[in-house]
Amino acid sequence: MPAYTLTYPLLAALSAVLLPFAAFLLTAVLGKKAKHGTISIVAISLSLLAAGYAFTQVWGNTPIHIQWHWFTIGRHAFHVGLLLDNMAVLMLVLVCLIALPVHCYSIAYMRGDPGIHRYWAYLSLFCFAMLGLVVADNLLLMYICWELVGFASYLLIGFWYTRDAAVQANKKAFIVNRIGDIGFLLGIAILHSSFGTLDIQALFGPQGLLTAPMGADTPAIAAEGTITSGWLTVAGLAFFLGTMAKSAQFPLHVWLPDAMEGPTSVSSLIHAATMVAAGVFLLARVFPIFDDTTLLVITTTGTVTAFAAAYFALAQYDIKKILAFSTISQLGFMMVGIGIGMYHVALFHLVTHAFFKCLLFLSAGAIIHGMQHAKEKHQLDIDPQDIRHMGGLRRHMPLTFTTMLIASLALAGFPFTAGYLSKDALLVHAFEWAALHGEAAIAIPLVLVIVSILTSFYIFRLLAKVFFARPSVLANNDIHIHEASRWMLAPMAFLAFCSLFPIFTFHPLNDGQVWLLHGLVAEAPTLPPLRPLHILVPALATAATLVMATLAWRWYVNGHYPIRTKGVLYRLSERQGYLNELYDAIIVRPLLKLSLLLLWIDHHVVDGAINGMATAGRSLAGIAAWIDYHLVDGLIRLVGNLAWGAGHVLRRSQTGRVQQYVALVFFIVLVILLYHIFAQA
Amino acid sequence: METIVFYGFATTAVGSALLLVSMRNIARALFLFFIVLFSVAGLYLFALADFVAITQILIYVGGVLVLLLFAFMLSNKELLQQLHSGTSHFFALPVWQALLIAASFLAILVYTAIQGGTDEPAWITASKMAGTAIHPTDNTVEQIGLQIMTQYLLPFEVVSVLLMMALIGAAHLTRKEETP
Amino acid sequence: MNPHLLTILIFLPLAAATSMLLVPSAKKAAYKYMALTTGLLQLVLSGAMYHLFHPKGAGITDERLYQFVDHVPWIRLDMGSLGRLEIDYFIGVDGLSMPFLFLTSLVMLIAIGASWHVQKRVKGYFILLMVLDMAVMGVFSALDFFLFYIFYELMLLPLYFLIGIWGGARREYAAIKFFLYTLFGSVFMLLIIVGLYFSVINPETGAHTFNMLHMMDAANYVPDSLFSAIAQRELFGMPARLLGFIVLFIAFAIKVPIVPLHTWLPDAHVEAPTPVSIILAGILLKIGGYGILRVCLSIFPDAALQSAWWLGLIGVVSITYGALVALAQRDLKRMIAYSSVSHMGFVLLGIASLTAAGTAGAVFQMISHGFLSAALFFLVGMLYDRVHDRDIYHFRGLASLMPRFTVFVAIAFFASLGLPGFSAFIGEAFVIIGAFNAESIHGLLPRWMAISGSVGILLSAAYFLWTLQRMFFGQPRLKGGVEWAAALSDASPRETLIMVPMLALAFLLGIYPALALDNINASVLALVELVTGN
Amino acid sequence: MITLTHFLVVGACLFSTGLYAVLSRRNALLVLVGIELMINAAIVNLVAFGRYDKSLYGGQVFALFAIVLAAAAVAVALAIILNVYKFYKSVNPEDISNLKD
Repeated sequence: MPAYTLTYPLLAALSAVLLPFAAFLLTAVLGKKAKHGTISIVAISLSLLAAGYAFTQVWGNTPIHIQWHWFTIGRHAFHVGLLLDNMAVLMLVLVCLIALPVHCYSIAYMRGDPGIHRYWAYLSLFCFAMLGLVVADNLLLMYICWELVGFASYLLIGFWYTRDAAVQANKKAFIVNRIGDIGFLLGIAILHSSFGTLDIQALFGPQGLLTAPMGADTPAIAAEGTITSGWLTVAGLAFFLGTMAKSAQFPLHVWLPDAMEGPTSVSSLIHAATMVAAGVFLLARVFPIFDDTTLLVITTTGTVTAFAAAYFALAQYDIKKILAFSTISQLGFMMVGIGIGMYHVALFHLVTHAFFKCLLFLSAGAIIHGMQHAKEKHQLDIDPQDIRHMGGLRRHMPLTFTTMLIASLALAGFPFTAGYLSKDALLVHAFEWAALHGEAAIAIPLVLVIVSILTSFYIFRLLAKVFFARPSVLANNDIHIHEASRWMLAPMAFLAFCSLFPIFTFHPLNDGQVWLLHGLVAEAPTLPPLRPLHILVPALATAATLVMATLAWRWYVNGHYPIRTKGVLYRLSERQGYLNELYDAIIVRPLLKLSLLLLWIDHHVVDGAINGMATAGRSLAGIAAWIDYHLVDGLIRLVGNLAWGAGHVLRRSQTGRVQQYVALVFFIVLVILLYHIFAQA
Repeated sequence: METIVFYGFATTAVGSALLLVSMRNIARALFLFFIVLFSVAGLYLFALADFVAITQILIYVGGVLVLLLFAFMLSNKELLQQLHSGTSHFFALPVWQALLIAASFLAILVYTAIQGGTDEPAWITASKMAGTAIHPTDNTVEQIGLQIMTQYLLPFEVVSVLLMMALIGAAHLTRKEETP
Repeated sequence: MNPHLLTILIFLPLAAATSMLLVPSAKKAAYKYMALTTGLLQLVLSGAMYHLFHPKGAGITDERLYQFVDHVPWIRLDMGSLGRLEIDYFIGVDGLSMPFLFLTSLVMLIAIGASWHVQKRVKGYFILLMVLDMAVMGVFSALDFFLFYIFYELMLLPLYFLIGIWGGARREYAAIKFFLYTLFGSVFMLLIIVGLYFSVINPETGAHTFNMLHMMDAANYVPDSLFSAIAQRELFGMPARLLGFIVLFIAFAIKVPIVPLHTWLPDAHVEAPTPVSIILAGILLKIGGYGILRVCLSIFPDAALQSAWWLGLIGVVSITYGALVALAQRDLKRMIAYSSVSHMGFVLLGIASLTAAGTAGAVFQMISHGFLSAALFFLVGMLYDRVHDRDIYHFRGLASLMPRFTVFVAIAFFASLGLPGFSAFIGEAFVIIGAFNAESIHGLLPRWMAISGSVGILLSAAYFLWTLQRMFFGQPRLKGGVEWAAALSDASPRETLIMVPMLALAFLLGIYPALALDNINASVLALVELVTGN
Repeated sequence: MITLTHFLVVGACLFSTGLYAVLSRRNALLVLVGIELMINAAIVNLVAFGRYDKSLYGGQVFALFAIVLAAAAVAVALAIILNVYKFYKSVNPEDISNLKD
């Protein structure tokens, strides 16, 4: 039973959630007076402190649950509440921990923007929604926050609303996310109709309705409180649909690259570290619902996503797009982690990824910032995000280079970084899982290995092109790209530290000792370990990373570039698999055509029928009027006309000629006489 | 003999009348009228009305016809012209209608006359039976004088007044206007 | 507590209208202030009633469970062999009608606020508005079918004139279309009312009665009468009760509106002046949904069970069709009108689900749509007032010119498309959950209907966001150039004053739906129990 | 013995002839003559019937009255014709159509 007393950890978590909301309201009300962003920063700092306190209280202990009655609909009561378990507090801290540096970074990065007060408000709104999402104790509340983060993301992507690309992108993001939201909502509907509750603990907790008997064994006809296996699968897929949109899984990932139109700081927080990871978090939350079919779907989708995104990243020139695809690819990894049942590993990867991907974005932001300044200063006609215009920046921005290098190594899974721990753990577990699931399943870990090799390649390509290659546009020595300011560098440094191994384990090469995994593993299933792989896979991965680094150096720094840019594979990668064009052709345009058709039908057929009826009625009335005028009234007028006509005719007899009168008189006398004669006869 | 004379008078009267109505010249028509009147007076004799026949000749021939002739001749020259050329549309519009009506009347009257001949009115039959019809030997003038002075005195007086009024009226109508 | 509170609420506007008659026409300002005062009084009154309303005691079929009841014999006529005519002045409130009374008074107040700058024949305008106010209040509280019908028809008249005189370019066409459409439904309704009258007997007096509550009880039907459930009489080859249900349903569905019968709505909304659009969307459409609940479902529960599948289908079709047509619109007001069709489709779907969640969701959706559509039409009106144009493609980048207006529009749009935190979300989500539950509870609706309905949520996001992108974002570019840019001033204090409470209310209901649901719940449960038997 | 029928037939002929004159002639004088003919026809009838009225002599007396009145009528009529001529410059009754509607 949930507790109803507000203990300190709960209070802390609640304030951690509500502080950003307060900041949002305050900033929104103050409007332009809140340009400096102090309110938001203070709020998120306090949130971090509160979250940290909650973390220390809850981590490793029994979950704390509190709920208040919210409303009743029919006979079902709905509650609003907090559920603080290991997963929740971990995410709570993580979100705050990422959000705070990004806030600080934003001070410098967004300085001078005319709409910055909106920026702070949106950012606080996002933090509120995201924090609410992780501590929500029931699926409805979670759904609400889920949509709200999408909304905040919409606002932030379209922050520069006068740019067409930005507003197209935010619309796309919201609509694609809506597809996922519908999945989520349907999942909720299925669970609610089967179990009558949406409480996470009641459903998925240790003694939850779904945890004890797995779906496959339930009887075909479900009684109250149970669910048929068919609908269980559907529910799992519905939740996964929600995740696919939010966590940008293939083929619903298309919004994420476009979302890079938002400010880079936003991309780092929302579209790299936290919001997109919410899908993974959701899957981990509802994990007991997934049966084997769903899990297989998740695994496959994750693998495909990981591969496709890595492939698309290869030929991108926009620095942020490369990172965006990298994010998608890593999210695919996490999905595989969920799919193979090791959701604690997936969460671990989520955490490490959050740090290094955020750092990558922030570093990219620093570079873009520098390029933008150079562009404005020297009136250059360049896209500040295009890596072809960069090169040799290592000398201009050494500190940025350092942080970026650390993050890249973490992404590539180099030893001594956090990425190494989580990613290689995932790979190893994937192999272990494949061993249990037959021959065909081996394809999945193999693809993942290829993906991690590709990952190493594209990230080193990025590094090589940006920092080492011969400067192209910047060849002119007068142009100087300034190093990022202190407000930007400090958060980057912090995140760089977090991207290294020490905060997770003291043993840099062994993921088995990560405290974070120990905290989560209690609730997660385990796979039979294959010991040799724990040595072999990391070693091979590291070797591959080194090979790729060399390759990238040779190709991009030394100029031995072997690939034709006109090749089909290359273009497929550059154009992101032509997915956008495909969607446009098979979904968007037919839909618009359909809507125009329906409009036409509405106007001409439906309304036409009505108007036709009206016209018919009027014609009928017209006919009646005609009949009335010409026949009914006509009869009357005929009598009149007859009288008039007769008069007119008789009038002719009034000639004024006496003789005619006399003739008439005699004629009439004649007639009378004749009558008499014949009457007598 | 008597019948032949009657037919002679009758034929003369009717024939002159027909000629009269088809005559262009008014002067001649008036003379034909004269003949008609004489013939009719003759017919009266056959009806044993000698006094009426005399009166017919006196008043009609002596009065009416003379009046007509005088009026005809006293009218000014234009009128004469007019009268001569007034026959310009002699066969104009109503001739056939007039003929039709006249013929119809003739037919009806003749029909009734013959009808009356076959079954006479009762009073005539009664008069025949009683022998109260006028006989050729009766003195009609005396009888008429007596009747006028007794039975028909009031009509007689009325007629005389009427005649006077007619004369005065005629005189008044024909007098010349002093100021046009 | 004054026992005649409800009567006062209903006839307060009539009193205002009467006193307006006495004010000379020259004093134009007086009318507005009189109307405003009336609106405020009504709001206070209905607010107080809402507060006094006891949620637990509400039921459907029992007069004792109604509150604020005023039950006076009105017409008693001995009609010889036809029995005694029994018409009552019988009004009362339960959980279904209470929220609508409050909604009406609020939307009326908004409409009065939106009428502030009416110049043409001010006196007639406000008097008609007041009469309309009275009629709507009466419809929502009448419990005698005859009285209900009178109010129902009385409502048409002022609307006809309000659209026909104060409307836009094609106002006469729209007014006549609206009038005929509604009349078409209500004329047949009258036939059914008469049929019901002759079928139902007041158990206390033994006379035929128009009392709706008696009509809801199967025991009160004359055994061999037309609409008796036991007699199973047939009419035109179909069961009489089903026919009665269908006819009443069509009468109300025209108001809702459902898809093949919706074409009056875009025309009427587009041509009507802004305040009337607000009233139309905010209240009038709800009368349709309310009528279906109060009349169709309650009086013909058996027929409702039979037709639930079709109702659900119509709802789903309305949702998707309305949304798709809205997507293709160029006229902003027309787009919002079609979005109303789509959103009201959810109401039908929820009602058809015949589950507590679905039906309560439907009622909630109606209330929420009342606020939001009123807000949306008001916003369109603001734009139209300034430049007399509504074509979406004639505007661009309005966000830079009218930031506060854009904020309002964005909030209203997002609230309408079902963003959590706003009332529409609760309504739509529970309609879908209810429709989904229907299969496992009584199997009336297949689950694909719920799923198709949720596609409507997606489409509504598409058209609202697309509009937002086309009209408000991007670099400012207006058809009317500089002239328009000068005319497009930001929201005035009056407009802000109107918008803020509406959006705040939508927000409040979104985060604390118990405000409305607590009052609705008991009645909805009773209704669902009446229809489905569990 | 001349029968009544003979007189009546002659009267009928005269009457018809007079009637024809009245209806068809375009000269007022001849119209007047036609009238006289008709009067004469009537007198013929009066006289013929008067044969059977010995006691009162009604037929003959009224024949006398008729003759006298006809003469007076002719006088007046002629006066009228002359005046009409003065006024219209025509004696054609066709031209005198003031009675026309």
